[in-house]
Amino acid sequence: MKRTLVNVVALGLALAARLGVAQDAAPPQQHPVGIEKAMPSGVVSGGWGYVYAAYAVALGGLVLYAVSLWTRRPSAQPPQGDLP
Amino acid sequence: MPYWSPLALLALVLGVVITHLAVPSTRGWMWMVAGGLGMLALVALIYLGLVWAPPEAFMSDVGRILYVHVPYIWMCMLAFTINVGCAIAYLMKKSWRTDALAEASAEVGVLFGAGGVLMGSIWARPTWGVWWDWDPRLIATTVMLLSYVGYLAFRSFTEDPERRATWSAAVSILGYVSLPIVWFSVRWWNSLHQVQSTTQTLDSAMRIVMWWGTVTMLFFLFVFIVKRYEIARSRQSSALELPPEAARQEVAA
Amino acid sequence: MKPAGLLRGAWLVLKKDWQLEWRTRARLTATVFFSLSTLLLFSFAMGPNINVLREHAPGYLWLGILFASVLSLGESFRVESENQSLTGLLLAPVDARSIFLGKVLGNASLLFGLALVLLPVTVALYDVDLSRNPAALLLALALGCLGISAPGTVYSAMSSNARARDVMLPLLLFPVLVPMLLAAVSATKFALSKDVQEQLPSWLKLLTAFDLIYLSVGFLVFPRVVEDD
Amino acid sequence: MPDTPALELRDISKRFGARWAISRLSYRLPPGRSLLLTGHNGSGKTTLLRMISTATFPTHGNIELFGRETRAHRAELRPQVALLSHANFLYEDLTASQNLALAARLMGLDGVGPRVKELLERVGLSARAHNPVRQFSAGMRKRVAIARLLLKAPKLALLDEPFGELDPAGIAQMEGLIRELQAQGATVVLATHLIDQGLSLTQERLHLEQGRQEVPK
Repeated sequence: MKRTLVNVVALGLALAARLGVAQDAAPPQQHPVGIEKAMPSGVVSGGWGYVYAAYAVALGGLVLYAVSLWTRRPSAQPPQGDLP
Repeated sequence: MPYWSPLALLALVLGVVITHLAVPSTRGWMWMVAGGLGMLALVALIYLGLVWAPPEAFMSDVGRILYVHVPYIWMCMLAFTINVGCAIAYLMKKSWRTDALAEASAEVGVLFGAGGVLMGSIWARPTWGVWWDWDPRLIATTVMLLSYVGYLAFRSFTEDPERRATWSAAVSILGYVSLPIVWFSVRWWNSLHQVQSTTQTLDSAMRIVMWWGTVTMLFFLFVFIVKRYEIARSRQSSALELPPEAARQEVAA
Repeated sequence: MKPAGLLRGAWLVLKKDWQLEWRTRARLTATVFFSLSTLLLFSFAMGPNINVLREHAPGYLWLGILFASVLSLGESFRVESENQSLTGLLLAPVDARSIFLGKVLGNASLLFGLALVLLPVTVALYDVDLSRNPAALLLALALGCLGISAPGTVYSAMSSNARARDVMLPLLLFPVLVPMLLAAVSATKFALSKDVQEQLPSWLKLLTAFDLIYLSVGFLVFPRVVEDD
Repeated sequence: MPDTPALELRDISKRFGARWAISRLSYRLPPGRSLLLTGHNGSGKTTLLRMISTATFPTHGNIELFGRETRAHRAELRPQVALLSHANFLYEDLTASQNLALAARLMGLDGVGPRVKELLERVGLSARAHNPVRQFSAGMRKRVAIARLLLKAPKLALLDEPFGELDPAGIAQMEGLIRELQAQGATVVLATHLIDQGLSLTQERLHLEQGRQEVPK
């Protein structure tokens, strides 16, 4: 059993078969092998745009949900003798 | 920014949560305290994440997304864990409070999960050049999110409250059990296709901000679950009032 | 007059499902033609390049089975709720867990029958070679069908009287089946084509683990779903 | 235990969403007596019978059959209780004899073949034994359901509108079957609108309106 596991983990053929939906006839876009090798310069271009977008999603999510909770807030004060 | 500050914040949020649970009289306003503290911590997080923290060695500034993305995923996992805990508790002993907490934690979990996955793909775009990356964490969270969206839809489609409570508990358990299997199978399936993306080596400064972000989101998780719980309880009490005291006459015949 | 034991009850429920299916053959024919058209659609959608089709044939086969399973599972409990026959079984009395086992095996066997019918179709449409490792192929199909039926039976029991019945079952079932689909497709692929890294046994083990997990969770949860307490 | 009641309702309530089908109902049926259950449609008769049969359980309060609480002892009680309701528990695509054979085997009976044949004869369906129930009229389905109940020879028989869909000959036969069940020592709970037949067959009466016990007008 251990031998097969070792085999599995070993990076054999670059099997590009995606599950189910096939890519176009040309071999599907090769997944970039590990970021380290591909980005020697260590600088990702145009980073800040994505950072702001992500923070907008984070803050927006909190605000929008707070608003939706407020709109759905229970109008009457829930009866104190509430259910078990 | 002392390394222990996230710990202090954590102590604060735990204190708030425990007092809320232990001292019922504080339940009227404790969530406001948590909300206020949370907003303060959030402002600090934005500053820390965008300005104070050094750019990450490999991804430079894009790494800053992690300071909000990872906490969101953690809160999603925590919320779903609370939900499955309530589901199991409900199946063992029926209680409308448990059912309301299950509903609340599921919805809040879906919120954090959706945000987390969205940020995950925003993060993947510049880093991997693709919007959707077969990273096991992202896939496991998305599958989890889908089964809980199914859970919420199922709850809204089932009318009878008793049946809805029992059945959604079953759906929650079946859904939650899939998480470890999804994680394992995707990581295994994924490892055949590419080198497993090594987790970024975060230095101590970044680690502090990451933990600060996580604890900040804990505040909001607590406030959201408390408020959504109250909504669920009020919906329950309108639908499930106790039976009226029936006037009973002896049957003459 | 001791009511049927756990396994005997399950056997009787299973035999009843087969009997019902044999008398009408409605469910099997419906699912066969449904998945036939699905596989055909895949071959049109994925273009005439036979190499691409052959390489992804396991994916198409399993997606065909998966979509057809929604029909088969839905029908399995429509029959039970028609005259509240499920309540009749419970009051007979039959233990809810034997109903679960009987229905799971019933659904799995019907899906397996469907898979067998689809094999020659896959050969025709996607030119796959069945003779490479037929034993592993049949095992992968059997384990996969069981993997669909275990959670599927619990979900279809619940959604058979939910309002949006035919939407609810796939909505609940598909996310849970992601690992089963991954493992089944991979196992089928390595049963049909060369398995350089000997991965087949590992995928079959994963499939078995998935089945065991969902059979045991379903076994524990199903009584709470059908009993109305 | 001669004095334990066949049936005791202890302040039971049953809720479906916001509606109370049964609310705060208590009743004791002395042993060896049969009960007539009356009330308009929607008064909760069917819900009450389903609860007594352990098909469902009260939201509040509990029910005791032969001294045993239904929720906890359902496995023991179910072999002794039989329910005849609008839902006839039959599989449309199985034949009458297949339905009965299945039920007999599930109940753990032996000598299934002859017993099924004999029962089908008693309810006058031996000619149609091998036709699928789908082709049966409502009256014939009721007869198969009655045969299914007789298979069990229950100690407590719950009959929800047994005379419905039956022709006069069927009604007379039904009355005979009820008397025979009582003769075998079974307790019968009969819900019907045919008050005269009902009163002639039972000794006690419970009238329901909106899920509560009321004095019949």
